[in-house]
Amino acid sequence: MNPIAQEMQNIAKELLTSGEVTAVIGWEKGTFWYQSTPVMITSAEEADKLIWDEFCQPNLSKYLLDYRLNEGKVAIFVKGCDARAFNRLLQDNQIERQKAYLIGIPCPGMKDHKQAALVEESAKDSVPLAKVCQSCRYPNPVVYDRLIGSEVTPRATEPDFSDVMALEAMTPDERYAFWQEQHTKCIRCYACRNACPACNCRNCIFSDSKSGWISKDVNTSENQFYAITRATHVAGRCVECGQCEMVCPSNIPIMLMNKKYIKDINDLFGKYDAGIDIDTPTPLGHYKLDDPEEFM
Amino acid sequence: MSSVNENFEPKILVFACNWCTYAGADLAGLSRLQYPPNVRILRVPCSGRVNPQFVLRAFQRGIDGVLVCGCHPGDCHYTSGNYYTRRRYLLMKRMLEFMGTDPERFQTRWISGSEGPKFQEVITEATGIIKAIGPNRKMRDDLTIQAAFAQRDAEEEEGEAK
Amino acid sequence: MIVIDKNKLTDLLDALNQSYQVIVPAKSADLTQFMPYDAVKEKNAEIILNENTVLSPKWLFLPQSEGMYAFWAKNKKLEIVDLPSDLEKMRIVFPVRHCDVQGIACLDKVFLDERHVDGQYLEKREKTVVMALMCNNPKDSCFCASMGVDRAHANNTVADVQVYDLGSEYAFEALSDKGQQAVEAIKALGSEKTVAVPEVKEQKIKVNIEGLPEKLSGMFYDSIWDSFMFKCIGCGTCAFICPTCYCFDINNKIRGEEGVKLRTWDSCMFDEYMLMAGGHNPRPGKKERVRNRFLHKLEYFYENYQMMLCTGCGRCLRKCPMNVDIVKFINQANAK
Amino acid sequence: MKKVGVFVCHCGSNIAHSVDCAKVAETLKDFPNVAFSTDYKYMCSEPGQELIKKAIKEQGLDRVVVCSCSPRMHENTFRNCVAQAGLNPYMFEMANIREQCSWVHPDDMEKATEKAIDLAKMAVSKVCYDEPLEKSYSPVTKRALVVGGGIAGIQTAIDIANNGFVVDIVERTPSIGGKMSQIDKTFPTLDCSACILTPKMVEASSHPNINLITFAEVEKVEGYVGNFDVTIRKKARSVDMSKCTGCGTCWSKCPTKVPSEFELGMSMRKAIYTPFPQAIPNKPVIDREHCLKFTKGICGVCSKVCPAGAIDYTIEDELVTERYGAIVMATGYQLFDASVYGEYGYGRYPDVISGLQFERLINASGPTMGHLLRPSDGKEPKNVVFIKCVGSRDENKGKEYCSRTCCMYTAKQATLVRDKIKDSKVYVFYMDVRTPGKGYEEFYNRTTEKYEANYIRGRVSKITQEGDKLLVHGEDTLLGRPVKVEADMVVLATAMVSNPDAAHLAQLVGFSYDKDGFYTESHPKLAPVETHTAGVFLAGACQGPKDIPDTVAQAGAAAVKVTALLSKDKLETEPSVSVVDQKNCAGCGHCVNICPYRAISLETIQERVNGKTIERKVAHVNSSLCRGCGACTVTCRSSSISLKHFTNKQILAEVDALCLQ
Repeated sequence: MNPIAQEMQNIAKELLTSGEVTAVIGWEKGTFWYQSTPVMITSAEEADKLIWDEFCQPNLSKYLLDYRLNEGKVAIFVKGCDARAFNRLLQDNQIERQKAYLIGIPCPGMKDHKQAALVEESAKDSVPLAKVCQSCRYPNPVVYDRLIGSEVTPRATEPDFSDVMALEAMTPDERYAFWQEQHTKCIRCYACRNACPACNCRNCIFSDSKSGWISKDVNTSENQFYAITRATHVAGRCVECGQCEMVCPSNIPIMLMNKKYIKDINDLFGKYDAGIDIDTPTPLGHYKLDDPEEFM
Repeated sequence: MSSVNENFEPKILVFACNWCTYAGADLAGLSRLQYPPNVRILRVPCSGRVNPQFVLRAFQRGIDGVLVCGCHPGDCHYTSGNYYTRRRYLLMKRMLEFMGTDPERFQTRWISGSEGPKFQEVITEATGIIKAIGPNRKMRDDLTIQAAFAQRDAEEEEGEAK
Repeated sequence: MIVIDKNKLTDLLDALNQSYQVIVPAKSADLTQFMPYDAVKEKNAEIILNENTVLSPKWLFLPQSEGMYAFWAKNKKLEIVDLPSDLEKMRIVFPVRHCDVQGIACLDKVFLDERHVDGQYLEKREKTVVMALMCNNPKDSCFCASMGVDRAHANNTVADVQVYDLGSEYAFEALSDKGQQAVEAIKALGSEKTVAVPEVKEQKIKVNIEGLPEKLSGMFYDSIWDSFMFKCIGCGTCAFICPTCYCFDINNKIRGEEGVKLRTWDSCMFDEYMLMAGGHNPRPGKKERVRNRFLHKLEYFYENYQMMLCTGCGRCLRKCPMNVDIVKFINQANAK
Repeated sequence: MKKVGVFVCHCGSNIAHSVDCAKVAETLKDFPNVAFSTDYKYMCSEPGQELIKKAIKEQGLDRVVVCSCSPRMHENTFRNCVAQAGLNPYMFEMANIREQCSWVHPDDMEKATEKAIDLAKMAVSKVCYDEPLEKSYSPVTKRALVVGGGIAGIQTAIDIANNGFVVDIVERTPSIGGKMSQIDKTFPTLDCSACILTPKMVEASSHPNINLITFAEVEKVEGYVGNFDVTIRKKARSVDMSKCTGCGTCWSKCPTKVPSEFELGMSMRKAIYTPFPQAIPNKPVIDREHCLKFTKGICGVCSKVCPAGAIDYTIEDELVTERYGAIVMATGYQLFDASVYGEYGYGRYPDVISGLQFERLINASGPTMGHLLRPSDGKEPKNVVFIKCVGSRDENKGKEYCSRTCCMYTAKQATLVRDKIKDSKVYVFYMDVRTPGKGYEEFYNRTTEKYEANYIRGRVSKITQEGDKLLVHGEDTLLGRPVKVEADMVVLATAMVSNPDAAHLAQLVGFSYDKDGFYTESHPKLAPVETHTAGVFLAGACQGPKDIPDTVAQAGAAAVKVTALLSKDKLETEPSVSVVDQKNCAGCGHCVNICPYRAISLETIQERVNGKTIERKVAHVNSSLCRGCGACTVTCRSSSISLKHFTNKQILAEVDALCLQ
């Protein structure tokens, strides 16, 4: 067993035995070799379920929403992006800091499980990192109570917007055709929304057809309305964990829209990384008198 | 431009804040400043009330162009509404273009209550441009049931004929 | 049986496309699904024959959004008109694996129930020729055999043509009149031969469903649900990619004075699925929803129709974002 | 089914000349929910209104659309009209087919009519979602709080008090009076500052409606317009105010000397002190930082000598909470720290002083008894150099803005020097001379002509010390050559800046401030003394640099606004306000931050979940504060906040209606 998994199990045992926490949320091995999946354990005996490998991409922080009413503390393991997601939820008043025990794990980057699913386990080494991980700037947890292992050097110092820029370089009609094809694939399963730590409304406007914003008709236009609106709701709040894209059964490049907003926010209002400092207001939650002026 | 577009009369939606742009449009009227009859003004208390989702909806329903108009920065009746408008629509404009809509079809403009001529100018210009690029076919969510009624009518006619 | 060389696949599809609208599994924009052969050609998409598509062929008979009728309130008088059929030609879908054939059989139970036959569904079924492919190359997520699917012979209440994969050739055997006509259309491309049913590779996943419905009927309040619900994030992926999930919702699409009554897929995993008008939700949490889905698949449907509402296609094993695993569930339930 | 009545106005020929009003009315008849539709020559006229009322009654209409002029013109007219017919006045919408249709499209009847029909359809679609709205009311506490006891605060308080309302002045220092009490003479009249201020101070202290709370600070503000609950920290004076007679025995006997803040460190005060002789209240406080009783536990002389037994070392800070209907911020300003300009040597050369220090040096009750003497050697200066814009109009080292008063006080100080020291010479280095006030330009002219002050246009690059002289190096930009002036004293016209804790106080009370820490008025032209927090007003230099006349004028204006507010028994609130669907609200709080009026707060509600009662936070809109801008509705991702009368559904219905083919 790898030493990190060993230490995860030890800490889980320790926390559960001492009663400091009532549950520990981590990852266990899934059905196939390329799947590692969230698990919650409530007793020290179950600690050996916990694993750490290159497919632990599921972001655990959002599971805390299910345990808001929990009496005691819940421990969760956080990679860089889980920690940013945790901050996202804190800044959105959805969880209380003192009710969570965060065990940080510096993350070497997770492999692209969709690519992995296409090959045999023997070819594991050839599987590339997930796209968001390739340009990850915050592999080390930005908030934790305890850290396992030592910090890693971020793979990138600047965000990678090359894919956004490639699309920007197209003509409007080409871009339109690109997104039409993508959004025609959408089956509106809302996995992207449900996996996203920034999507933490009690009732999503897309769940309530009476809200009047959207019908349940699944067509490219409505799918696009959903996609743009979700990206807009997440604008300035996206912690770049890439869960949306990873869970999409239709392989829609959802992060492309989120990254477009991040890029524009950086260009227009100054560099901002969501989920790092919860006391800084979000870009769409405040304004500056000298913001760029294009509307005269 | 092609002859098709010469006969094309676009529909343009203008979200106008009650205190500045709506007053500016009223002033244009009082001053009898003429502009193309293609715009429809939708009055909102403040440009900060204009949810970007309204803009998307208008495009879905087949509008040819949308303008979001409010007070100049610093003049907002509610102090800060238009500063939020500015942030929201700087981003929204870019996102709409990223999705492939024609940049000409969406604009945000500041028009004050004293800028009747500016209102006239903005509307005239926007209408001209949109007229030139033709009807908007993008993002539309049309209801296509005309066929159902056409078929029904045909059958009825056939029945009557018999 | 008519045996046709696999090299002639394009000829075969083109031949069928003369008189049918051909639907094939293909990969377009990084998604595998059943799509019209015309679109495949137009998009230069890759036809996918050796694996299950991400999206099942369910939509051919139960589209995700389907108009039921149109209405018109012009001049304050309401008129209702049927929508014209969008199937101009007969369709042929090739190839459909036995798990998905079984999925259609499940849908038939619901929509062609003798107590109520769904006209729109029936029309689509009648206008579609299903060419079932016996797949001898299962993936590691396949477990149809365990779910009672005959790997050698497709469910003949659904399949119109049985296709065998002979390695370098396909063998076609008509199972119905519709099927016979289709086979006629491609006869010229191959030759008549007697063919033995090929050997099939065993599936890695095996589960035992013997007595499962009965066992589950006593497990409504079991603690298994407490642990099993944890992972679920309440999305609709499982239901929407599933070849058998058939729940739909009815709603309106209105433009001024005219509109369409629509039925659209729904998922019992959505939190608003059971929401009552007064705000009460009988299945308020993940636990109740996960329980309902599994019990529907493995108990309730069986009680009503004597067949499982899971065909072992393995889609949810691969695509559930958080890997809520029905096989693992069955094994755990059996072990209780 | 709604029953909408549509009334299309011809406005004589104003509308009818290019809109086919009958056609509009006829077309709308077939539109969903329209039960009645007609056109008439003058809808706003008496018979026009009667037509509407009659139709409401006879047709049983439950909502009304009038297609006529701008709602900015006649919305209230028609609201009253439908109300008279028994409908709620908010079950009404207007389609503007005059200003925004017939008047701007006079030559194309077909298109103008088409547009009018669209506008009417939009209005009908919106009116169908209108709901009856009621104005609500909140009570008004008839008491005002003035924060700051300078001339701005004093004047505001006196004006409010004279109008019959009780006012509390909270002043941070032991005495009211503020900066004006430190100033010697006022421009342009050169009357003695103390002579005009002291009577005001006395009036404030003796006014039956004014309570002075000195040596106190605002600690917390809750509530809203009409009902602010303000917690005030009364700092421990160590002197029992009820016993003290202000006889002065204590401070004459106190052994500890401390540099006087009032004299800007140019003389000493005692550890028990009043800031200046005319202080009000004229009762001392103990400076606990320096008093030996508190620092070393010895002495206690003041207690021993006090004939009234008023000294009480055990007094502690006291928190009192009082309810006010309105708050006036009159917290004044500070002076820019001129030592930022190292080249001027302020703080290094004793004879380089600030303008306010100059005021004390020339003041008869100041450290030199009004004889202008150099701090370094006590000699009378003959050559005095003034440098203007020290910290003002300098983006790099100081502030971008103009401090407005410096041109005039420098001119005043120049004349004072020339007046007191007949053989003196004064030089003024300046960038511009700005004299926009009554009598200001004339005063400046006298300074240069009669008093022969030498104005040199240019910046001073550095000041060096040569023996007991200061050498001022500058440039005369008009002549385009460097100049050197030998000076005995240099006076820096330092900028007016905001108080260091101005931002903190603004956040505490809840209104906004600009990048320089000055308080932001609600509207720069039309609401200069209001903040956008209802019930909070501004007076004086806390809003921006200003001189005494402007400050007093603004104080009077603020007082009028307060009086107008307090004279109401209850406040009518805007019915088109935001409302939270608390069941749906996740309590993320994004709306709280975005609301310009602090109308939204998070409150804890109880909810039943799975048989258990739980508490959670949700947004709540205080309808007394909300002004209906709707910014919150857009920031709310789940659409849990809705703006009444402009709901999402209403706007969507309008969009949909207009897009119909």
